[in-house]
Amino acid sequence: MSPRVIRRQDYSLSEEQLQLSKVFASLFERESPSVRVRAAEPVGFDADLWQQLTGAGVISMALPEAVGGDDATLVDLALVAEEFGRSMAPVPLIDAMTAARLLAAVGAPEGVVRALAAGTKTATIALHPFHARERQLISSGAMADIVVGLDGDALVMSEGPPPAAVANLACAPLAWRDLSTNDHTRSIVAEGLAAELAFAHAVLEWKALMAAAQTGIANGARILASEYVTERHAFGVPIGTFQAISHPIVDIAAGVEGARRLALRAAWFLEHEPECALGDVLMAFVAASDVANRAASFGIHALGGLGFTLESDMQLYFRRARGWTLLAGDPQADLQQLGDHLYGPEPTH
Amino acid sequence: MSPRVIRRQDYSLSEEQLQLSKVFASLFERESPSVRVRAAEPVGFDADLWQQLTGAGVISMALPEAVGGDDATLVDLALVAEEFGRSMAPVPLIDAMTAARLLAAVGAPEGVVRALAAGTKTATIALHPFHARERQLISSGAMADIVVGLDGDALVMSEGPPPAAVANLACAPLAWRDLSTNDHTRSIVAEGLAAELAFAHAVLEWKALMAAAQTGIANGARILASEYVTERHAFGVPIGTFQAISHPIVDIAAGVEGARRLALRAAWFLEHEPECALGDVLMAFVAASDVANRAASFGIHALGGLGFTLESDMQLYFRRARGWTLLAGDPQADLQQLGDHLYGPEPTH
Amino acid sequence: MDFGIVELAPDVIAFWDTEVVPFMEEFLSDEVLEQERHHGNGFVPEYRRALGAKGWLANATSNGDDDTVGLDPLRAAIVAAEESRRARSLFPVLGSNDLVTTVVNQFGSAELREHIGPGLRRGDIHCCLGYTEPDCGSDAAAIRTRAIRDGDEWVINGQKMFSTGAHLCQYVMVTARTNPDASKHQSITVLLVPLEHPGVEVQGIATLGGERTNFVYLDEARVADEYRLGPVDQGWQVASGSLAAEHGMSDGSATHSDVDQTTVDVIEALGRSLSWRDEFPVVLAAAERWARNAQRRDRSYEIDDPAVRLRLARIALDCEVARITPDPYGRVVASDLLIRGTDELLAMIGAAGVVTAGEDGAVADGVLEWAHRFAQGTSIYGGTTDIQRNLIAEHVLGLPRHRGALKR
Amino acid sequence: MDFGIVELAPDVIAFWDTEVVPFMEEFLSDEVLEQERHHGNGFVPEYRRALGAKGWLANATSNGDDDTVGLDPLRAAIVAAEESRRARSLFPVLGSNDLVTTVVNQFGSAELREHIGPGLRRGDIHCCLGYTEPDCGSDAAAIRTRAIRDGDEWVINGQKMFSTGAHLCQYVMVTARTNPDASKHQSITVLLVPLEHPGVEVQGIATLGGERTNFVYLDEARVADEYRLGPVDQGWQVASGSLAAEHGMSDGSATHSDVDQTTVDVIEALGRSLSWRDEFPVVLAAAERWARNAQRRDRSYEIDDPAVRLRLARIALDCEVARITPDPYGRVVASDLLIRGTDELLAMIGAAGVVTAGEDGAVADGVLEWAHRFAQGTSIYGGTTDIQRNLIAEHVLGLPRHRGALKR
Repeated sequence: MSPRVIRRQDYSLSEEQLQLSKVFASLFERESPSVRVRAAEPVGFDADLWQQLTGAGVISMALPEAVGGDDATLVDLALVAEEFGRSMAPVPLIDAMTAARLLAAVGAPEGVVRALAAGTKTATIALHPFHARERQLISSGAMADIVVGLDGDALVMSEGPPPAAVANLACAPLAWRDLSTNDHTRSIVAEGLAAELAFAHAVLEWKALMAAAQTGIANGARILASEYVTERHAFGVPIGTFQAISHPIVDIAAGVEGARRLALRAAWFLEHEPECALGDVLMAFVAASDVANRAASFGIHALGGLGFTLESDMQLYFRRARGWTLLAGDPQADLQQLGDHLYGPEPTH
Repeated sequence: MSPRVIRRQDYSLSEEQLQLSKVFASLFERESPSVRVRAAEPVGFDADLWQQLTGAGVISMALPEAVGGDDATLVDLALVAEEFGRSMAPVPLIDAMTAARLLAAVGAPEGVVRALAAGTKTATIALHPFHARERQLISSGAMADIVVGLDGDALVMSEGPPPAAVANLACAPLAWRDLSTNDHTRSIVAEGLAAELAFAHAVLEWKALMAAAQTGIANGARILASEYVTERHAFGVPIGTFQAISHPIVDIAAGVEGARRLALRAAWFLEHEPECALGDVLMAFVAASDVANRAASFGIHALGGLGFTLESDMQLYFRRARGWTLLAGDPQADLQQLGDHLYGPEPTH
Repeated sequence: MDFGIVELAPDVIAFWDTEVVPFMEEFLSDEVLEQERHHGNGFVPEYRRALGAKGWLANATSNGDDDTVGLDPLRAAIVAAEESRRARSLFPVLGSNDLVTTVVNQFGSAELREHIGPGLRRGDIHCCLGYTEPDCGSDAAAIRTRAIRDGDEWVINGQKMFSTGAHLCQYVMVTARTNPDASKHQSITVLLVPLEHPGVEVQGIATLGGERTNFVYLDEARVADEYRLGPVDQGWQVASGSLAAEHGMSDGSATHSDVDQTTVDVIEALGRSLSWRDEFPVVLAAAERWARNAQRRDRSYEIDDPAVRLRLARIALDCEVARITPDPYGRVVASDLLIRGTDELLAMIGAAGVVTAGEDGAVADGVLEWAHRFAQGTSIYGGTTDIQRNLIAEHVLGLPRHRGALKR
Repeated sequence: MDFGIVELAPDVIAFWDTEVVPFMEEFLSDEVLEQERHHGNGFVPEYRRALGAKGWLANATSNGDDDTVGLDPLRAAIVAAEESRRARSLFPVLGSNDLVTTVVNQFGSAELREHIGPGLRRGDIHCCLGYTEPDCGSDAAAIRTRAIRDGDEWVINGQKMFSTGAHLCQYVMVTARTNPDASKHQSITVLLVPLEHPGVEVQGIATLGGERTNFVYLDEARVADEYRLGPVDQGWQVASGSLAAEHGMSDGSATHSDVDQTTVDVIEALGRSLSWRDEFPVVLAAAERWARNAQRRDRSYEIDDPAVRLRLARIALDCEVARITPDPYGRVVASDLLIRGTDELLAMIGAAGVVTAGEDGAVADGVLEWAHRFAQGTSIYGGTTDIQRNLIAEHVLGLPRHRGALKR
């Protein structure tokens, strides 16, 4: 007997979604050219730009109307994340969105959530559960006012001045934190299964949005490489005429298309059927991380010696392609989780 | 303190070795052209050719002088195996060599060993230890008079008419056998640790020789592809001028060089310092299997539609590249063994 | 963007259960499929005829001259899903029929349309392609087959290769050189040649994937001028232009005389049978079946080992990427990943993986052993992936034109 | 074929223990190496000078005019082994000196040989290369730098890029266009330009790998004709021909005017520093160190996990293949596998892997984070791997010549 289930396979974007994507593309292009990305290094945070963006509503759009937000869908947020990735804007967009949504979802004090929505405070999320006396490297941990994370079955939040930044491959504002220590800065915002589920969902949101951002990185690197190899000549012809250059670029473009579909579909399922989203999120995250890495690595090769200098924007992509995704840990762990999910005796979530 | 150990890194072949290689290259080229390889399919055994080769001493050369052999080194045998692989001769060369050497090494009845040396009988080896009532697929099992294998700590031998062949990817004379059943055809040739060590050593010999054979396959496929792409024209030029064709061929040639060095070095260590050989054998086996597979797969692509027809010799390489090595099991198991050997708490052998 | 479950009206469910399922069980019975698996004909004529009789070929014929009403998209999806569920890795319908139908509708003479149109729509006329020759594959305009006008007829000499299905078709659509003096792209004419005509001989070619394809030898073969498709010497444009709207490859600046257009169009038009998207799930499912059922010595199953699940997951991801990557990239990606994935899955199984379907001890019905061979053809059939990458680089990504394409 | 352990005579052991080890501890002290790691100068001048003072640079100078006795191969191997053991991923000697020395010995005027020969042999004159320009990398004959004869001098204008070590060297060996009317390969002259001369300016370029390289700007820079290396307008042949015997790439039919010969020679001559064979073991060892010392929550070590050992084994195999694959393939293989391997190792470590050397929580001294960046340059420096593949295809495998190489 056939299962008699047919799902729509509609990857098209609505007019509004296309418009949103376009608006953010030009916003990031205008406000975060590579010279600004560079200027924010090595810490990787531009407070003025962040204020500007939160002022424009990038966090509030991601929050429910009840707390003054615009209740955008995750597909919308993924489209924004994609353009964010392409611009590499030195702001904690995905961390702050995810943490704010998590805090709003578990009913954190309204004052906190409203401050996040308004951009007067910034929160980030510790992507791995804490264990006794075990610190972890927190994305945006060196600039966020609030860190939210899971300790046992408690969702905890710590507020206070951020610790010192740790220099890193991604030029991101990372810092070590340990929320398992119950000091005066720490408070519990939710407990039990609800807390664990909300945290797990937030990590999936982070991964789906990061997947979208990585397709943006991959696409940006691919376009930069394409432009260069069209202009640059060797042996009397543009080097883009050589298959050793053009074919890898085609493969990267193909990878971008596939990863983008996966990322947007993962966001759709997280929004509409979150119980069916796990496999798609993991796939999107691994595929996007992979293609971004390939795109930037080959991009350096395509740009030749120039690509390997710090003058080149390609190295900006390269550092973030590996650096950003690794914050969630070894991608093979995501593949293992996918394997356990698809083929394991028990569901993992 | 420095370890103060310097090893020679001399990969060069002696005049005699070069000569040996050349003699077998022309022998196989003359006696086993692809038309003969094809004619022996699907079973993959040509009794006349085998009689001719054993008559010429291919087994006796591999045996100690004490039993009437020529006591060739394993490096010599690897050179022969390489040419064997390149020709894809439909004979059980590696299986018979390995099994005969194993039987000679453990002091099997002299009559048996002399019969193997003379080519009046052929032995093969079951590459995995037997377990109760568990049959395994035996390379050359469908034509060999004798199968030798390990059952517990007993090295056992079974003599008798071979079972029916099982059609397979490699077009090799495979058959299912179970030596764990103690019937009248079975006898014990050695027991205890000595039997286990001799068996383990024989499996390593088989893998080193198969690695050499696979470099022969890879090289044969690479040369066939090179010739074709030099002749075949598209868009007014030989297709070998396109980097999408030439660069993969370069990578395959590079892989052949590396795998060949590993295979010959593995044979050298098995001969001279067998206690140091495990890592090299595993590396050689995995690397050679990989490059042969890549060479034949890309070879089919390079030959285009023609390469995909059964008329093409490339598909002969393709079937044996994967088919022969898989008889020893999943190559990832070899990599795992390598990892345990290099990084594990205890040595595996 | 919508991946929601389609709510099926009662009549649609009834259509599915009472029409489609029994139809497939009848015309794609285990016996029929086993026959096709064994002979590798490349399609099942009886099945296509049955589809035509039902009016379910309407997708291909809705451009026709009569008023056949096709299936609505939902019902068409149901038919496709059930076909694929039963046929698994086999292609019971020959994709080239759609291409020929489109060309005949657009370029065929009134007589020809009348003569074969109904048969094409009914599914009892089958057509194969005769574009490729032994000396020209990727460079499809470099054909040597010649056709010379003799009164109202064309006299054709040459040979075609890789005409899959020719031994079961009534027609082959060939490209032939009709003007020795004009340029490579201004001297080709397309002709629909009845395979039963004298001077036409079909000879089988066995392939590594087990499917039979064919040579079509043309020795003073004659065909009336009404079997010509499009203007004389404009065959390149016919073969390419007829499908310009569908190929999804043009950046607007590409012309119909584009050297590689035919290849693109053939790829696109053969549609499902050359997208290599349906095989991968079948292969992966076979490996999963093996992993769930194969017991190790300690009585655990292969799938209980996290390392096995990791390998399967890696390939499941590739399989999904291959399935969803849009055209024109999809086919390149699907071919690459299928080749890599089948090899990895076969290796995972180990020694017993090499045993051929139907033999003692074959694993998962021998699907992996077969798929490993089959996969190799996917980077070749319908124009190599190299050519497709050239086309994408130039027409989609706007990279400078590869020299190979410049020199004609 | 012999991989046996070399028996070391007592005097050789004494040489190793009492000469080489203390020498390395002095001149490649932790402090020196830390400095080089920090500044990324590309070489350590003091170390090279000390080698020269010992007579241990003799490999490079044995073709010279005096009777310096070099190290025997065994002692040379010991020096190399100890250098590599201490320097790990750093290159304390600038490979370009060997190339310049060879060219000076073969083509230099008697005055020049006398002037700089002893300094080169003593290791207190250091030379870098000036072949590459902003607009020409792979196509090394397409230089724009010009030199015009003015009496006994040459007046040079142009800019060179990727002159590693220029800020610490006394000379740069440049290629300059000296004949605007002749063909690309018949119009280049090689000049050894003192970097202290007026009109020569060195400006640093920071690279992703952390190493500094340089622009060398030449603005009406003047150099006496005695600094010319080889005949006027025959510089292409000088740069390529001088090393023809060593490059291992010629199939006998290649001529010295081969378009890509310079690239080949540069690759070969830079020797150790561009073979990318020494970095991989260092990177792998760092990952192994991590795996042996990193504890998981259950107190087991990473290396106790078979999956970790499997990943390490896969990369150990790549590392060994990279180490032993002979030239001319070796460099291509080593670069490919290093890029893939470092990325996989970095990923294996997870989040903490991204922390830079010297920072709180850096894993295995930050070697992997560095190596991941560094590896990207290996497919570019000294001519891209694409160009090297073209050369191998044509000269070693005899494949038809790629169009790119035909069109000059």
